[in-house]
Amino acid sequence: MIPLQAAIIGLVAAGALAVVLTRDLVRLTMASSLYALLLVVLFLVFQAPDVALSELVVGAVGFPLVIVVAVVLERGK
Amino acid sequence: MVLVPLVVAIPLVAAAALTAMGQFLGRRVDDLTGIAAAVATTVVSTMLLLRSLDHDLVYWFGGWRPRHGIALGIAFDVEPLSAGIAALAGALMTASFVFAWRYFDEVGTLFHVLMLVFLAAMNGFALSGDLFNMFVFFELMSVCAFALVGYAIEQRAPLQGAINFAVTNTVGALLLLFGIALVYGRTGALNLAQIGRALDGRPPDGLLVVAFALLLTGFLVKAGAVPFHFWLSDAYAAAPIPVCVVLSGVMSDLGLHAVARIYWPSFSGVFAADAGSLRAILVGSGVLTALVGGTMAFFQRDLKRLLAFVTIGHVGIFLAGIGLLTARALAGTTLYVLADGFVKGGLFLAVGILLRRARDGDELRLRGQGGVAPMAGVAFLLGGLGLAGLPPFGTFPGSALIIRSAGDVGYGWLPPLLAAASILTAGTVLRAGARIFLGLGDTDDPSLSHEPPAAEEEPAHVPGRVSPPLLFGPALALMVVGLGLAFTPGLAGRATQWAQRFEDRPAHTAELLRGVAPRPAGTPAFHPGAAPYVYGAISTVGAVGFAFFGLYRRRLPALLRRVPGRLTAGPAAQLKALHSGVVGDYVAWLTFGAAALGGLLALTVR
Amino acid sequence: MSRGVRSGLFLVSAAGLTALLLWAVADLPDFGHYRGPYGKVLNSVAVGERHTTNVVAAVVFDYRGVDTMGEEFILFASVMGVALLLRNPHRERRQVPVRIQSDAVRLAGIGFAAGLLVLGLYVVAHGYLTPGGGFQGGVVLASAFVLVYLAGDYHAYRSMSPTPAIDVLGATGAGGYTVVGIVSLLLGSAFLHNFGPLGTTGKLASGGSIPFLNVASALEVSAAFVLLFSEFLDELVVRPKARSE
Amino acid sequence: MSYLPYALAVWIFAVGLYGVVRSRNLVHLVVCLSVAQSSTYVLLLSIGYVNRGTAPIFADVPKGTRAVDPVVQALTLTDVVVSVTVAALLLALAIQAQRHADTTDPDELSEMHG
Repeated sequence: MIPLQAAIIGLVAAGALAVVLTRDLVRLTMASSLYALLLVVLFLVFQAPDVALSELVVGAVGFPLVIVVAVVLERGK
Repeated sequence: MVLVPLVVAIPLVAAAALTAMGQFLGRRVDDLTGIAAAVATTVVSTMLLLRSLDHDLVYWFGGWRPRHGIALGIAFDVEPLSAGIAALAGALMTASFVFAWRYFDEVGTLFHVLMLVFLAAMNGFALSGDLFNMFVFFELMSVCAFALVGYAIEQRAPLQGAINFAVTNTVGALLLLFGIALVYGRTGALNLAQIGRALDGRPPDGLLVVAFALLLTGFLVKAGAVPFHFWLSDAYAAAPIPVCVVLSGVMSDLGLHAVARIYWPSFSGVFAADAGSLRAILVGSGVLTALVGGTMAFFQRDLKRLLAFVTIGHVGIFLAGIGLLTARALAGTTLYVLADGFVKGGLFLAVGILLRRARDGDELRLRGQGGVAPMAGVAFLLGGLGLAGLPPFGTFPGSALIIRSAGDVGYGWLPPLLAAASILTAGTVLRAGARIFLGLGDTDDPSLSHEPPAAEEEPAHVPGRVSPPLLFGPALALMVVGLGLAFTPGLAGRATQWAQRFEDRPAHTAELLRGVAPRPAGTPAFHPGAAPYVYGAISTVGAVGFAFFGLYRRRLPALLRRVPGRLTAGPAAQLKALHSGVVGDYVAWLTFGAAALGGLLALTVR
Repeated sequence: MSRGVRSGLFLVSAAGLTALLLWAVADLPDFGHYRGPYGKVLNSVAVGERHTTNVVAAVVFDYRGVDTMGEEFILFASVMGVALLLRNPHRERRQVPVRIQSDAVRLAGIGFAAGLLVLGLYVVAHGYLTPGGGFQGGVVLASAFVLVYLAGDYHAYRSMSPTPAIDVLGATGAGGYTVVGIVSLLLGSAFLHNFGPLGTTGKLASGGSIPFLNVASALEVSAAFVLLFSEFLDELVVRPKARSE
Repeated sequence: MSYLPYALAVWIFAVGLYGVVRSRNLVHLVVCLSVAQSSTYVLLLSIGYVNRGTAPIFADVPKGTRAVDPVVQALTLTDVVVSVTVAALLLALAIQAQRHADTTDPDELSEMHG
């Protein structure tokens, strides 16, 4: 265990909590994409570049997807 | 041998081809492709069953045979019990496609494509000998089924059913994967036999206990055992009939089969000393599931939801059967699952006939209206008797094996409880049949759950009536196969032999990892003796009696009616209230079940 | 159940489950001291046997290729499922306003899209040499299409991604993966058995049939994501809000 | 300290599940579900990690270099795809819930019960 690993582990732990506690949809999308980026860093630290790249592209794609849906839903109200 | 991958490849290629070319070909191509692919897959599964009678067919994908006992690739491990369930999946899928002729024109090829991928997923899940590969097929089943359940998306019930199904099963899959990761961390293996060998020789510790509990939880969520069952009644009640046939007839049972598939090769060694407590836990939750399912079925008037709870009730019976942890009970459970799958499929199709002809699926509103489809009434009668286990038909050989096995391990109290459960489920089906087709019973019964909305099952644009053979054929064919399966000569004995091979861990490990053929074993003869006939007769007579109780309960003399009524009203209302339809509640129960299962195992395993 | 009762049940159960999980992970090998045989063996043999420098890719497309076939079809089925769930039987359409963006935005968007296209192709092509591969590259390729939407207008996006054609591409990808497996069967070996020359380690044309599977999954993944986007964007752009029931 | 990455996985799982149970909005529920699923990525990758090991990619490294477990990475890749697909399906259902049931609160979607 090196300090870098401990630090990113702490950040991911906090990020997960932040996502779950966010109720506002626009903030939720921001929080979840930030969380995805934290995971990318964690995976790189864990020597898993393939998984990191996967998470990166999914995060980059999932982010707008969630926005789109959130907007549709908000508009429907 | 070359046939093994085809049970997955045929439906997948058919699905892809249908997607690519379906839009350029004429109409009916989707129906014909679906039927042809399902029939071909069923034939292949049956051939696999026949070829694996004496030894397992172990198929290493990519040709990656194990080196020095270490599996590099993924194996399908085909033996008769699993191949039988794969064949059941194919046969039910065929019946569904025939029944669904012109049913789903509105959505083009989408329905057929999803059903075909679903079939491939069930076959892969039934046959895979690799823990993570099972997870992949588990998820493939899920993804197809979520969408299929939500087919009638403009109504609220399918929305609720699909959402509850998707969320709970995803959480279940998550627990399953957590367990897989723990097992991999301990053994460095994913092949089931290799895991078993790696775990040998050390007593179980916290990791193994929890990992096994998590794997069990994942599979029991799919099967719908209490308290993981809540999603099932919502999903099956909302799915289109052709989907229900497959979900209820085989997918639930696959979850239980998976429990046996992982327990015997991987965990039966390390938990050998704790088999007693494991048996108590599994049989206990099985009995609970059977009684909850049967009781809830009684309170339904929506026929699809009624059959959904019947499914849960029978899942409980099977869980108790597999949980006895004997070869005889495993053989019995598998035979029971096969016959029962055909019978439940036939019953759902009978409801589908009513939905098409009478445009309703509500027991009370349909009272005396069964004349529009008398053949569906025949299916109801046969189905009710089949569920009850009327000797010597249908499910009888299976239940006979379970009854005898319960005696073998000192669980003499189990058969009466299982008989009670089948009285509840079969009696309820007979009640519905008698009310609809014979016009018996009261026109109203306030203790039954809410009135379902008028059916919109049939797409409005289906022109005219479907020709009777297409409408009635599948239901009756399933019933005949289900009830007739019992007459295969020597079936109970052969099945016991296969189950013994299934449970012989050292021989199985040697066969899988080193290619050593098992020693040929003699077929034990099975004479059911008198007890199973007595239980079969009791549950049949009991089911008929219970059906009349359900029909004329309110005409009983006041004394007989009031006191028990008052005693049971409260608990019944509470039990019904638990099935709240809210997904948050269901996930809370799922968490509770996982914790309880893990806690019980932790407390009892040494 | 009331929300209070539900929360109570959940908190008690989750506390128990969490305790069990913490108990279980304590018995795992210490972090960083993993010694499991499976990965170790593959790390030592895969490069020599498969001439691919990325062992993860060798596991994904060869040793555990069936998992990946399942994965491709999970994606395939979910796209079909989303199409089923979001289908529009009543043909509700409304006029889509043509969105006029400044020429500079368009130009930048198209430039970026072209860049993403190249990047995606690169990630796909080198998947079995360096990190990346069919899945990651496929998603990047799909996002190039989406950029066209963001920078330009809906019509341009839809004319570039007509659903039937993309359907065919996706089905070819997913079906193609299976067909490669069947070709192995026809050649007399096991399903998905690697065939073709293994080539020189570290070169693009290496790894036997792995490149075929890689391209097949890239096709399926990019088609799947384009379709997913189209379905959801249709919700946003084409459909009116709630139907009057 | 060597326990920390595993504890992180358990923490993410518990937090995500809490979000699922308490959620009042389907979009939020889907996001929480994918958070919970990310716990399995963390668990798998931490199990396969080897101190001072490189990624299992042997392009420019001498033969015999110590590397982390490649299998868990392959499993995680599959898991990521599964997570995306389930999220996509649930979001489609969320859109239809808004359209046909006029709500995105999972607590208000209970049509059938009892």
